Amino acid sequence: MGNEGTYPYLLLLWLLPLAGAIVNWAFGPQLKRAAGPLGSAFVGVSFIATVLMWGAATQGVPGGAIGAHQSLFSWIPGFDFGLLMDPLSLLWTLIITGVGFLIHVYSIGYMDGDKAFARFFAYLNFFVFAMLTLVLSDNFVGLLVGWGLVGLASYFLIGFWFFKPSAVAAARKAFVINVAGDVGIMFAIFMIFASVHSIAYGDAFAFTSYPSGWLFAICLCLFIGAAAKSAQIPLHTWLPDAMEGPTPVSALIHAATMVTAGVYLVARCAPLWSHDANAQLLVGTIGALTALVGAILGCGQWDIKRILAYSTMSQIGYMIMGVGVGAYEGGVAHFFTHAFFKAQLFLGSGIIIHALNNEQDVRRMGGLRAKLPFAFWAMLTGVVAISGIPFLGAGFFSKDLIIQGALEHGHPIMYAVGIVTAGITAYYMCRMLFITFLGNYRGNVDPSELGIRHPELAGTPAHEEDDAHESHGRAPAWLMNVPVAILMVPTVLIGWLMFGGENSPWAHFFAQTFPHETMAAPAPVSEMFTAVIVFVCVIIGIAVAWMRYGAAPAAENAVERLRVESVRMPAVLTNAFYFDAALDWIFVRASQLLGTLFGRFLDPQVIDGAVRETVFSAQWLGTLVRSFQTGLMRTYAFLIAIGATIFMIYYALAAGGVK
Amino acid sequence: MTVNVTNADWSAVAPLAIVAVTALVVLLADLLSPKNVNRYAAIVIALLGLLVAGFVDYGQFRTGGDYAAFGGAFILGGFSTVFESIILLAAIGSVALMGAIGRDDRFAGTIALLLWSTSGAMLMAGAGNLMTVFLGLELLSLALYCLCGMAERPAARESALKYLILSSMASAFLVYGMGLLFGASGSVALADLTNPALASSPIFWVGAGMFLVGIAFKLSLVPFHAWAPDVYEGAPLPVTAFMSVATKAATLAVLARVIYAALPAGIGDKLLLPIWIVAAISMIAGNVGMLAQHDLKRLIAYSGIAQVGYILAALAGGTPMGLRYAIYYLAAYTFMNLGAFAVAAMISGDREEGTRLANYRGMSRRHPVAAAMMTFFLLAMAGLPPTAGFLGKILILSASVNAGYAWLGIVLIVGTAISLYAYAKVIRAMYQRDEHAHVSEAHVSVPLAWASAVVCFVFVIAMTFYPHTPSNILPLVK
Amino acid sequence: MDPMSVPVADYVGLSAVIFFIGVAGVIVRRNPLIMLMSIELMFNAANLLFIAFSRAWLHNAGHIFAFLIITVAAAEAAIGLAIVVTVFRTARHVDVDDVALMKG
Amino acid sequence: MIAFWILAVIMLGSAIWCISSSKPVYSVVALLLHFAALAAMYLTLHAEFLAVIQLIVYSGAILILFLFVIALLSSGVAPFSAGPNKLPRIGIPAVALLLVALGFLTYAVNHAAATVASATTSTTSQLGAVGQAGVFGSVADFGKALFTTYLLPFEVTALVLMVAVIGVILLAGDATPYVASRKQAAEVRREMREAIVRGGE
Amino acid sequence: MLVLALILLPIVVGLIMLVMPSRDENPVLAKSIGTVVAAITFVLALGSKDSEFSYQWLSRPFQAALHFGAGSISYWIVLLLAVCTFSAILATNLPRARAFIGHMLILEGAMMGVFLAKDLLAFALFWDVMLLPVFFVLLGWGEHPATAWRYFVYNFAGGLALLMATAAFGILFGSTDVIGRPDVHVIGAWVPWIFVGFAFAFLVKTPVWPLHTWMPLTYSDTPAPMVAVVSAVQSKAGLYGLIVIGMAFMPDYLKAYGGVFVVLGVISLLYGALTALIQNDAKRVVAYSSLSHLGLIIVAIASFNPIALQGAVIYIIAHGLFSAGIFITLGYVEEREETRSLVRLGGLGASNPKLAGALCIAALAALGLPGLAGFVGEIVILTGVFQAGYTWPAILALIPIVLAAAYMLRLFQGIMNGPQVEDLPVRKDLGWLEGIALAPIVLALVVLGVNPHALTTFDPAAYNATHVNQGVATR
Repeated sequence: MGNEGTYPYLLLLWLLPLAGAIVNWAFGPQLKRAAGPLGSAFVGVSFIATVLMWGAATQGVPGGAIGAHQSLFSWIPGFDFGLLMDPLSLLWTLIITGVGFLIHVYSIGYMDGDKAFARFFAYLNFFVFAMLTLVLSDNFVGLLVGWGLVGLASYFLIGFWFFKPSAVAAARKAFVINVAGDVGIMFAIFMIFASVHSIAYGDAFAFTSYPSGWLFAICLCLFIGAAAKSAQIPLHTWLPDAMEGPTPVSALIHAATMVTAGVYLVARCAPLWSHDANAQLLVGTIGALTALVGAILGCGQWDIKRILAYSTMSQIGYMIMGVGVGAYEGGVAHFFTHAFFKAQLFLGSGIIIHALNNEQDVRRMGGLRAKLPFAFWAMLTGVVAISGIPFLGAGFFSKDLIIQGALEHGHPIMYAVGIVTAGITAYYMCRMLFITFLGNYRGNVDPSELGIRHPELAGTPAHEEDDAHESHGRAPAWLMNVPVAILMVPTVLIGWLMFGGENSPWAHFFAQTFPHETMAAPAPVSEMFTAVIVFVCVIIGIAVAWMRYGAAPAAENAVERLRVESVRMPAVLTNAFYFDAALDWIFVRASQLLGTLFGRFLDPQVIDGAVRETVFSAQWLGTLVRSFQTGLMRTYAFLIAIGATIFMIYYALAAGGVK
Repeated sequence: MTVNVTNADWSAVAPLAIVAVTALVVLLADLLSPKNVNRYAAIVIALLGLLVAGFVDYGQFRTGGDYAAFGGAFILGGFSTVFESIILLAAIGSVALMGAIGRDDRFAGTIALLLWSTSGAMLMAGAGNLMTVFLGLELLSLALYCLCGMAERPAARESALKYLILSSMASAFLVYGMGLLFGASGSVALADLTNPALASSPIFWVGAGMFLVGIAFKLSLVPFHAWAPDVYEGAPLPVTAFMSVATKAATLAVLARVIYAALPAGIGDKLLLPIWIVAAISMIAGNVGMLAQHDLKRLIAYSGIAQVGYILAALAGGTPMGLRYAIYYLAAYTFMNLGAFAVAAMISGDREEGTRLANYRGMSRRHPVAAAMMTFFLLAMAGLPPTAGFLGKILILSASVNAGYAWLGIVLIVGTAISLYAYAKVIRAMYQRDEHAHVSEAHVSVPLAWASAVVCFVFVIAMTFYPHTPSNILPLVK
Repeated sequence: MDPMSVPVADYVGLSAVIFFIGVAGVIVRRNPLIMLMSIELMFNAANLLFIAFSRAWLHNAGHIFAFLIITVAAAEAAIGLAIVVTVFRTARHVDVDDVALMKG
Repeated sequence: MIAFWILAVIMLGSAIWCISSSKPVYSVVALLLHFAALAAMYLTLHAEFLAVIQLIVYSGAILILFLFVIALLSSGVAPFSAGPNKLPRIGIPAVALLLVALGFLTYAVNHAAATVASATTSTTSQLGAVGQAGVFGSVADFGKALFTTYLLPFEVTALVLMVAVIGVILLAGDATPYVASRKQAAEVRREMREAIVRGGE
Repeated sequence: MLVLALILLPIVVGLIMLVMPSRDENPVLAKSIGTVVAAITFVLALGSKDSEFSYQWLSRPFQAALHFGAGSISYWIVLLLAVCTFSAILATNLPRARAFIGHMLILEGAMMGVFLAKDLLAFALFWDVMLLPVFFVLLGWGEHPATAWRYFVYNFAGGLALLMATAAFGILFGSTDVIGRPDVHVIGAWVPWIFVGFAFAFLVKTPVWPLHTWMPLTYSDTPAPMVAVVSAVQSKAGLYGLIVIGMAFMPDYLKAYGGVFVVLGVISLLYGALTALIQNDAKRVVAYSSLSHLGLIIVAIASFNPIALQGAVIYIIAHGLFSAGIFITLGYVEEREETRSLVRLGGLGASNPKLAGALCIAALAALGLPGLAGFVGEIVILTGVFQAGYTWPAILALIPIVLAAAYMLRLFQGIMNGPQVEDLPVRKDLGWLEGIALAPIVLALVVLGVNPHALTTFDPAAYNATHVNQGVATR
């Protein structure tokens, strides 16, 4: 796949962020504030290199399809490594470097004045490198390497403020769950290697004679990885906690790029999935479920970043559903649009949080429209896009593709779920928007009146804010606004790429990428119809949100209403359907119990005790022998006599024997 | 039958004669020399005499002719010379440690007794008939009875008494057995014990049994071992050093000569089975006996019990290889023991603090080199590489396995495992770090003791990497 | 040669009995002197054996051996008595059971 | 024949008396009797020289030595009132075992006669009447063998005696009072106990 | 000849340092001498690829030679040993440094002998010698002497078994000069027992459940520099022996008992990981983690799969590197904070970023982070194991990887992250010497993690090939 060759641009765009990371890590203290621009520059150049690479990849490929492959080195026979640039990886690379660059620039402003300014950019660059490794690798092990490295980067960035116990815990949780995912991919690799004797995508996909059941097993294991990385049920619990990290991190890693790696993986392995209906069904179902659950949970959150986190989870659920059921273009398209608008939403919320000194609880906001008009418009466009209001935002097009695709591939239930979820999405996004920007500012209201029971659970506790940021606002505001402004453009417009069905530029771009299985039956309803239904649901959602939070009466006594809602919030929502508790009991507590049993009892008492006993028994034997040593001569004489007697008996008998 | 004695006969016994005469010279020198130097004069003369004897002995070994002197009473050969040399080594080693023993006015006599007992042991090494065996043994033992009592401690006298009575009892068994053997064979010559008719003679069997009882006592094999720990502990350090090697070496020489050359063909396995069994018991009992001992000499007594068991394991089956390996291990054992005693003597005062293991605690701080050497010798006894003890054990193992006595080899392995633990306890004491251990520490360090310790160290190492087992050592009786 | 009037086996049996009487003496008596005497008994039993057999064989090696044994026994007795004296010179009662410093 | 049995009975009786008498002096007397009977039995076995030696050396020298020592040790102290017996019940099993052993031994040697009788005799000299010269067991016969065939053992006896002489001199010269050394003994014992305690097991 | 220098140079220097009179301690001098010697040893080791030395030692009771030479596996282990010793000595900062460094050097030389030996007897000989320095260091520097005795009892039991098995081998087959000879392949009635003897020694040393209880105590009591070398290299002696002796000469029996080995290995994997999860002593966490990791290698060897073997060799080196790194770092932590308790420690990373970085990389390698050496070993091993048909072991072996992430992060975060602990002293960050000590290890971890191709030069076929059965020159 792809034509072999040496592509300097490829290596350049791949390794530049690494160089940036190393430079920032090694010379951080010397660089001081220059670290930010430097780090951004590395990624920016990498983006340019990507664009150039795009051109280079199209050269000399029949049909202008993109495909470039460069082999690097090999560990042992069968474990050969290389880089692959095809439409899929190109798309991801563009997002990673492009959106990544913008977020870098944003971070210069956002992280300005932080003690570990340079370290932050080192991590950020390192993440970009890791993500590029993930998407550019031409084999599963390379993918796994990238997979693990992005996990590490996210670990570092979530726990960036490592003096916060909550951040540390969140980071560890995220990492461990992701390692569980890695393990899944590892096992898939075992099965692939055992049957194909190679780890390259090409061989694995070209190979047809997998043992019966293995294909499903492989897909399942791969999807475990995907689910862990993309926060799919039930491995999603790390994502909301991951919001402990700085907001740009959430924007880049936990919205735009890393969490969509699962989508990439499934899309990349489309040939495998398209051969196994069960796997498709599984993935699609999980995706749909995640979308729904994420959306529902999104309705019950007060922390602005957690709301966005659950929405991310839900949106990725969409994507997974799309690629799962076989609507690969749709899923990938939603990743594409989502990258823009979700990044924008996060960055917008970042502006708010930044302005309110790390206040993240929407209940203590309100009426910010006047204070932060730019943020308002940024959020507004984002919400419009994510809610999928026809033709006004990118989200509409991609989401529509997925929902329609689900139906086309014969999954009506997922279809329904998709539509309902779209409505809920509109509801909770608008809820966030209205609570935040309409009404009056509630930041000066006493938390208890707002029903905030545990302020420390929401956002950064006030007392640690000094550790994080010595001073705000030294960096010019445009540093944060410009990237958001730039992002607005694709947020609004990019969806048109997907307009036009078969002959849209999007479909053309992916013409040779994905397998096209023939539909069992043409979709019962037309795409237009779907769009209408979705639109209706969305409108309902928005209306409800407006009535509850936006309308004048609601805005009047917002404090009281919010308090009531907080207090009345069903436990199921506040505890996020008890996923956390379940995982904790099933895995964490269980293994700790076993560990205690082994370490505190079995080791010292049983095993070691046995050995000690043998040693003591030797000593006991010693005392036995020495007990003959009474010191009395006559005892010794007696011993001799006994011995002699025994000798005599033996020899007398022996003599009798020989006679 | 009459024998006419020629010079050849006398030169055959030259080494032990030289030793015996040296004793007289020592006594004379003591009478003539002034009081303040006689101690060292005695030591120097004794060492010179022993060295000369050693050279003569080595010469005999090189010329290597086998010769039955005095009508077969003493049989010169590679066998006798090798054992004689080992005994001489023991004598040299212990004379070197004698610096601080006893009272001045009895010193020369002590040395003389040691030399005579040496000559007795050498006589046993070459003994060709029952009389010389008996006389050699008695000469060795009688002198040792006296030597044990040579210290100013009640323990010494007690050990002398115990040794005297028990050993005499054993000698009585031995000599009674000899009587029966004489009755069975009608001759006192070991050569006539090969008479096949004896294989079916009950007197012969019973006589051999009592003879072996005496031998087993001298080898301190369980259950005839009980005297050894007490006697070793009570006797003065150099005497113990000598006893622990010379007695065993000489007795082993007699036993080996009987096993290899003085039995009717074909009954060896059956006749000697009890010896192998007690050897096996000794390997285990000796090693477990070492646990929780508080005196070095006592510890070495127990270890000696086990070591003799190892050596017998090599002799089991009576293969020529076995004898060579046994001699190799005996030599290794000699050096290990003498080395350990030399180190103990280094740190001993007039009351032999150096043998009380309590005084070894934290020794690595006070005398690092001595501690290191002691560690080395103990590890050698335990049979850890890279020491001759290690190689010797492997040789013995091979011998016993090849001779069809694998079970002895297995017992050896078990015993070694136990002994490791026992020796390690001493080492542990030496390397314990408790500064507040108030031990009565005498800083007497005899230069000769140092010298012999170093020599033993060198030999134990050298024997490991140049393992030479003399080849022309098969014993003869005629 | 004329046969012995008494079969040698009887001499052997007699000497065996005496020998073991000596052994018993060593074990049961607590007086070192009597222990030494018992040992003398044992040696003499051996002597009897030698002489009886040398008569049976008409071979005087037995006589020589007996002579040696007598000599050694004498020496042994002398040394033994000396040691006993040094140990028990001023003891209240002469009892080997009191001589048990070293044990274990 | 008769002589043998008489002598045998005397020897056995005196031996048992020797080891069983409560006073060592009686034991010495019993031993004297035993040796005398033994000497007589030597004569019946044509060992005239040894019979004489037996009387001279044993009865004349060794037993006198014993008497001296008894006198020396019992001087001024209660004569051998047996102290507390440290192992009271050892005698019976001991004797029992020994009798068992004895039984086996005699069983074995009862088969011996044939062996010896049938063995080819390697005689050195003719048997003759006791006191006759040059016959088996005579002094001349004995001496010839001693100085030719068995020269080495004979020489070694010299060493043995020398050792005895020197050893006795060295040992008996010791004048350390035992009481004092008993204190010393207690001290040593205490030291050892402390050592064990400190040795920390 | 070069290999002889490799062995003797450290031992001789170490002995000299030991017997020097204990007055006028000069730790700096001792440390520099030790470092220089270790550095020289490393340079020699680099060049020892095809150097060989042989001296006929025994002709009776069997042929034995002091025969040393670097094989395809041992070359890398020797390099690892040299590096670890260098770093460890450089990182030493203890009372009575002279004696300690003397022990370190003796340990290095002895282990050189073990890994370079081409003669079973020499192997066994140096095996026992290599136990002594650790034993004495435990006695002299450890916290409780009881630990030293536990170490002694377990390992000398193993060493004894090894000696006896070697002797039996030589006695039965006439020669022990066989390591690395492809034509040797023994069968016979006694061979199972010989194999068991070898296996016992190897499994105790590795260690493998249930023979491991000496190990956590030893690792936590031994001073960090030495335990770094012990866990990094000494624990590999058993695996090395299993490959070059068990697999090379007695493949039939290794195959026959393969199931047992796999089971023990898997149990060790899970047992170690689970137990590491709840330890509060930082060093014990690592100790149990290496129980887990080495169990993986046992499984790899027992699986008899070429790929797994490749992985095993890679992982042997990788584990050596990261465990040495972690232990040395923990040593630094202990020096600074005077405690190892994860309960008390915390927040060190703020004041010691370099230290945190070093520990971080080592810990990440230990938890098998892709891109570092540990990952390569794990994935290659498990791929091979799975390919060999051991499906369930492969599946079970994946669980500890997740657990490893948990306990290694617990270790790292417990020490470096979280709020600063007030009552702990705040000391300065890594000095440049300490940095140099850690640099080679960290560097090697990264390089080998990216491309371990160099490590895969040896040919597994040479070890598990099935030749015609034949004894050595039979007597």
